[in-house]
Amino acid sequence: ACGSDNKDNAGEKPATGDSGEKGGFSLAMVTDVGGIDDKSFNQSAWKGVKEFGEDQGWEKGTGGYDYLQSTGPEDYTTNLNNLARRDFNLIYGVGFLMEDAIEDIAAQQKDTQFSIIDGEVDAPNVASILFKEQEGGYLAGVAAGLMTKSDKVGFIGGMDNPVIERFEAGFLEGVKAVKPEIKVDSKYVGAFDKAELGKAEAGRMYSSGVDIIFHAAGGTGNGVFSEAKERKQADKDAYVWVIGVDSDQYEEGKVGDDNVTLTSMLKRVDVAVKDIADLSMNGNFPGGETKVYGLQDDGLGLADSRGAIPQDVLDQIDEYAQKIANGEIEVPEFVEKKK
Amino acid sequence: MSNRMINILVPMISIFLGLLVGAIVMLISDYNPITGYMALWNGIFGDSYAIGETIRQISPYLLAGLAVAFAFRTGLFNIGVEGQLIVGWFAAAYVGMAFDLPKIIHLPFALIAAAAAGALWGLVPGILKATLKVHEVIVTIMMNYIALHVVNALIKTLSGGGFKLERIHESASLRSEFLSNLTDYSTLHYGIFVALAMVVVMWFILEKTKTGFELKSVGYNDNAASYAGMSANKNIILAMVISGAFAGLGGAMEALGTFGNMSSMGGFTGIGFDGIAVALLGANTPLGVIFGATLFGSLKYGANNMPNEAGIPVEIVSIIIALVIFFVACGYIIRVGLIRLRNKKEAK
Amino acid sequence: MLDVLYFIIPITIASAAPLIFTAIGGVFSERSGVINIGLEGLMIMGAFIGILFNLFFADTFGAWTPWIALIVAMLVSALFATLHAIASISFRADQVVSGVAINMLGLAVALFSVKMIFGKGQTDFIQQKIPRFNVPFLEDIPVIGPMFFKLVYGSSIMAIAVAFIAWFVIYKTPFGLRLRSVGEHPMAADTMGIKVTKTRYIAVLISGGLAGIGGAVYSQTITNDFGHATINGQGFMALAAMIFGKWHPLGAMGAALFFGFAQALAISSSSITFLEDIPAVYFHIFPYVLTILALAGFLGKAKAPKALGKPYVKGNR
Amino acid sequence: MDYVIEMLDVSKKFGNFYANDHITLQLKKGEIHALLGENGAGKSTLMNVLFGLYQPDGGEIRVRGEHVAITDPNVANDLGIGMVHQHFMLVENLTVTENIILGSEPTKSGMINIKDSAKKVAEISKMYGLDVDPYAKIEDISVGMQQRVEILKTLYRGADILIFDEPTASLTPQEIDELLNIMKKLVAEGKSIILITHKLAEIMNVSDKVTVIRKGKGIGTVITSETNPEELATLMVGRQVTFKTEKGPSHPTEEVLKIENLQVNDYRGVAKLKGLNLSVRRGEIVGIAGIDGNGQSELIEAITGLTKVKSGKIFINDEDVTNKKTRKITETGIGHIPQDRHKHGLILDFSVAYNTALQSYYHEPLSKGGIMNYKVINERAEELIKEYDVRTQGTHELARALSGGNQQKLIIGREILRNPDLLIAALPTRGLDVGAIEFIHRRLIEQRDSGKAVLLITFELDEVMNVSDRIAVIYDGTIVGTVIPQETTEQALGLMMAGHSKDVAEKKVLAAEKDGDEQHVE
Ligand SMILES: Nc1ncnc2c1ncn2[C@@H]1O[C@H](COP(=O)(O)OP(=O)(O)OP(=O)(O)O)[C@@H](O)[C@H]1O
Ligand SMILES: Nc1ncnc2c1ncn2[C@@H]1O[C@H](COP(=O)(O)OP(=O)(O)OP(=O)(O)O)[C@@H](O)[C@H]1O
Ligand SMILES: [Mg+2]
Ligand SMILES: [Mg+2]
Repeated sequence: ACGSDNKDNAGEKPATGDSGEKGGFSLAMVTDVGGIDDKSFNQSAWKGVKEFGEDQGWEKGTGGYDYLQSTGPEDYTTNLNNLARRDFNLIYGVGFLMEDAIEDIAAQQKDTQFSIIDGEVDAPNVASILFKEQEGGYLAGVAAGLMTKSDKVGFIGGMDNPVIERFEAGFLEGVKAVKPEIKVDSKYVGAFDKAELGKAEAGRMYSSGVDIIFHAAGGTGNGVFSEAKERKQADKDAYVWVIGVDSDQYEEGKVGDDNVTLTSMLKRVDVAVKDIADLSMNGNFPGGETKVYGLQDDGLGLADSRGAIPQDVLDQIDEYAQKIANGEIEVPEFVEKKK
Repeated sequence: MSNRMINILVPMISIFLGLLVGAIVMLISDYNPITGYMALWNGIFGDSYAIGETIRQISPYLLAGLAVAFAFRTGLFNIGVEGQLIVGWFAAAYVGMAFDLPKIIHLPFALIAAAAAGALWGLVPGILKATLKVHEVIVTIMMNYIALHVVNALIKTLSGGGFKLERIHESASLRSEFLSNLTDYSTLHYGIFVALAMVVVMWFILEKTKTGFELKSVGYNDNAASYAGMSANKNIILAMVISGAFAGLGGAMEALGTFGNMSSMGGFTGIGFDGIAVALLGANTPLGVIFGATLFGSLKYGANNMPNEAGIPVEIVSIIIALVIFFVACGYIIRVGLIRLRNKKEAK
Repeated sequence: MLDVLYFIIPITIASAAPLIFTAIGGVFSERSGVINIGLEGLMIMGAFIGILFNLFFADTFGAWTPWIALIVAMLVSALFATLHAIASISFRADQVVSGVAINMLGLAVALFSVKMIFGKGQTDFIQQKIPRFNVPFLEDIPVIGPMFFKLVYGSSIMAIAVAFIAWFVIYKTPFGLRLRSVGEHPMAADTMGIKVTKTRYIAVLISGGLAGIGGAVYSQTITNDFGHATINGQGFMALAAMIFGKWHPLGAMGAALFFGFAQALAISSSSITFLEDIPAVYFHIFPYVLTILALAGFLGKAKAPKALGKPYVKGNR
Repeated sequence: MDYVIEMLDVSKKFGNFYANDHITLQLKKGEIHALLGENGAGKSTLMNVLFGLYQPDGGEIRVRGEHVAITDPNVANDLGIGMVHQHFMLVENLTVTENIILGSEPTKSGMINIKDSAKKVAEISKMYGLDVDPYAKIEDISVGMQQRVEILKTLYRGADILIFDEPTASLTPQEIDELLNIMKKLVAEGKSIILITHKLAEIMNVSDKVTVIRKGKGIGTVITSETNPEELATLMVGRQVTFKTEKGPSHPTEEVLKIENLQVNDYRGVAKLKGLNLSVRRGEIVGIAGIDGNGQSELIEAITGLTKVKSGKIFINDEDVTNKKTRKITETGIGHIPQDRHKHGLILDFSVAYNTALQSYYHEPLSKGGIMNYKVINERAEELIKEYDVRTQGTHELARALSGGNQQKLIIGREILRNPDLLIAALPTRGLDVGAIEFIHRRLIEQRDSGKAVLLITFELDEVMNVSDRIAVIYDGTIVGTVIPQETTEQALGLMMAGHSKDVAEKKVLAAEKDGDEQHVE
């Protein structure tokens, strides 16, 4: 009985047609299972949402900026819907797994704008955001190719899906561009959350002479770092490196005074998020379009190597970056299947 | 206080205790429990949309619970419901997308495919148990992982390197315009009727059929069952197959109702593991499973509204759910307390 | 060939260690008659506490930190296991449900605490990890040395030691005899003046403690931080190892080693040239299939303690 | 007073039901005091109160004159009370020694000192003539040896007041004799014993006094030498009981069961039946006499298809049923009262009604087209309960709640009502009171008189002599001889059970009699 007397307006009010004209603008996002601090794209997306909101002087919450975390795929539609009912103007869904949910909800909540990160949805009120991960991967490959001493480098992927494959494809190209005879040991462990597999795989690679591993494996990557760190700890002169992914993984690489993080390939979801928010607030929401962010748009890049990579190598990497940005080099999206 | 009264009171009190401790946790971490629970309430029953979604969430739990319960009744511990559900999900999604048939054929075909896939996944541990006495708990745990990897690989192959299958055809869908409109565009679908029908099926098999009589006999005392000329082995296999079929149908709920397709899975759905609690909360009876699934589904779904409406982190919600389960499991001690109370009253 | 073994054996042992601790914890609990499907939750708690302690006290204890963290994780997880003990022993709750609740609760409490303490979804990275070292002298033995005694974790040695200690305790001491009798025939034990309830409590607490160590070993050797995915499924694998090992501590150790071995074998063979064209999924499912085959092939029937899962009620037959 | 135990006005309630209703029992030092009562009269309950497993709801307990509260078995142990339970309290996968020392294990530097313990066990066992193998696992030893282990447990703890709850129910005649001798030896050493048994001969043989209880109430205590079995039975049941089962001569006709050269191995591959031949005809009861473990179980399992036959043939009504499925064999007309009623005979968690359907549920009208008809099942169960006098609160009660005797009647009713051509009855009266035994014997004979064949397997000489028309003695997997009860003696039978052929046994008995006569003359 008590529930019906004092209903919370925010939770109750159904989406109405005039939500856009309420004067203000507000935005929110639905995270994947990882939550807003997954050190990956959820975190980066939230960074974008939050910074945008703070820049406008908004509060976290209804009417400002907010997020909802999903505990499983079955929460996507509900969370999107709940946010739409709270009259947020622009709602992001983070991760390609949310494609279908956004498609459904966007069809129902026609007055709300949605944006899908890493996925594509064809609807007038949805803007799709994709990244040219291959371009970032390419730079990581160049860095690895230039820095390897053994001419053996490794790639460890989490699950084998199109996004991760772009990382891999770029990495392979980048390495090849520097020195075609470098061998790349490339493996998918089949999960983003199995650190012990990442560790074992990394152990195998390092033992076989690989000295730099680029991982795109989320929590599985933790295992890659811990293997590298152990080797570094056991032997300070060991030449073992990890290239991190998504955000700057320098912290992960710390081992005493040393660090095994060579650099990290950044995927600037925050940049894209802010860009779309900006466009939307100014009435230029790219509904029905797919925006692909690449090096050119600052959507990708390498993190500060903090001296791990010498300046002359950095200069060379920059050259490649330049070439990609101006279209001189086109990086393939797919791995050329070995015959 | 009659016995029936006590039977009703025990779970009520357990849930209340869970919520009470949850409230204390909220207080300690500086959240207002009243706002929190209001949000939970609204999340479950707040409006027709919430009710629709809650019921939608209950459907797979019902089937997972039935699967676990059915196996338990024959003395088998099926931890493999998770994997059976995943292969069922895949089979339904595949049949839903790959064929184009009239609804009257397509939908049942997809459902049967899911049940068959789940049954197949249950068959393996069943056969190993019956013929080689291999412990079903280990095999079913391993089968879960195998299901996960195999289904992911199949999705990749079938989608030409992608990460999800195409959407199923309308003709295989459990989605319903009618239910959706009724509940303010929720994803409520006809699956709940399938699930409830399976509750009846389980009840019917166990309580009405010869097979059920044999299954229960083997479950309680396999020595006596074989003395009476029943084949313990046949029944073990049968029980795992039926259990797996229920689980597979649980997957069909997701494939044909909630999601309408299947994406590659980063990890387990958790529904299968929760099914263990659902079944045991319901004392492995069909009616009990309805109770367990309703409790689980409501809390699980309603919980989403706590961060949404009251800004309470999801983790607290999980704590509360766990506590409720815990106290419901401890129902015995509450029952003892109530009976003492009654006896004291009667003495006076 | 030898190269492969040099790789496989250390990985086998390292990845088995957390499972060994936890599975042996399970052996204690189940030998006393209490099903412990909550091993996963207990491991989560241990993994979390291990990291937490390590982060906060690394400056105080230096290189000793990870070891003290193991002890603290053990104590906290044992405390956490008390919940399972109270529910399943004193309150006669269904032991499986109670275990499921422990799993849910462990994860929820740990994650919630992480949020409260660190303001984010996972902890920072620890700096004082469980180190690897070369065992003096033994490392020089040809062939065997590099396989078993080079770059080993102290915790792996501990795990194997714990397996033998557990064997000793369960089969050679009065406590072990009582433990086994309580799990087989509690009423008989009761008539001999053994406190069934107390024995079961102790066993469940031991299982909590060992699972806690298992979790903390995992987090301090493999992930180095704690987050929602740190422990996922390890507890269930430990459960499987316990049954695979026929509720015997050395058997459980063997089973855990077998799992690690299957895993390592899959990884190492995935890099063999002539196997390269085989789709990855076969390597991913290989360890699980191998386990099933091993069980079906030659290990046969395992017999659970007779009173497993049955609450003891005085005077009930 | 020299009472070592006094239970005065002791009551024990389960719920609202008085299992013990103001019972008084006084045990003197050095006496064997028998406790007698029907199944479910409350004997075990009373002893469990004394041993601290149950707390009494009223009355007083004194031990050696002192008022005591026996709150748990530890207290009882400390008071020197030891109990040998009706259902053995042994941990099956532990060794004899481990079971004995459990709870008070001697240690050496933290380790159980198994060697010393085993030695001590061996010593005590020698002292009292209780032969056991200290290192054997319980699950591998005979019931008789398990019984001795139970006794050793109490002696090891230095008990001088011993409670035996139906210790002879599952022992062979030889073992029973041994046990009774041991008891006499124990009291001679100054120990005191409370003995529960349904066998009046044992009571007459060893006890000094008998306390009788009926339906939870104490009926009184009598001095053994001043009473006789008939009086005891009447006291116990509350009516006259006939002992010698009345039966007319048998009229056997055609053969129902024929076994030729049967060989069976147990699960370990050890030969258990070594070329056994047997034939049972309509209208006769054939008793299988023998010591436990000579192949009786394998014989039954082979006939009923529960185990694989290695070689040889089994015919039922001339049909070869060797290695057929159990169901198939049962269909040819076999009824089977299994020797372990809890393990094989019943599903304890099923209702009484369900249990009555266990062998016939798949037939019309109990089920039809795969659907059970529980209405018919219930009706039939009601009839069975009435006809076989199964005391239960109703067909919906769980079989678990029935007393052993009533459980047995349920099984017998179920099997006989199927009207089998051959009824196999394995230890059908184990643990039952005289009233129930009489009832069951009558049913077996009725079955014979209606032209059916009965195969009776029992360890009790009395039973096999009274009920059978023909006795086949089994020893080491073969039938060593077949005798007619009226033409033989218990002694001859005993010798045959020890492996002697019929001729040898009869000669020996004759010689012994002559011996005895001659001595008499002197
Ligand atoms: N644990 C129990 N709970 C409820 N009632 C019980 C329990 N144990 C015994 N009873 C009741 O007490 C009565 C006496 O049981 P008890 O075991 O003492 O009989 P008994 O004389 O030993 O029989 P028997 O000769 O068959 O061994 C039974 O009729 C039964 O109804
Ligand atoms: N758990 C129980 N609840 C209620 N009554 C019980 C219970 N266990 C035993 N009883 C009662 O106790 C009485 C004696 O049981 P008990 O098992 O001693 O019978 P019994 O004739 O000795 O059987 P057995 O053949 O096993 O020796 C029975 O009347 C039975 O109804
Ligand atoms: Mg009794
Ligand atoms: Mg009895």
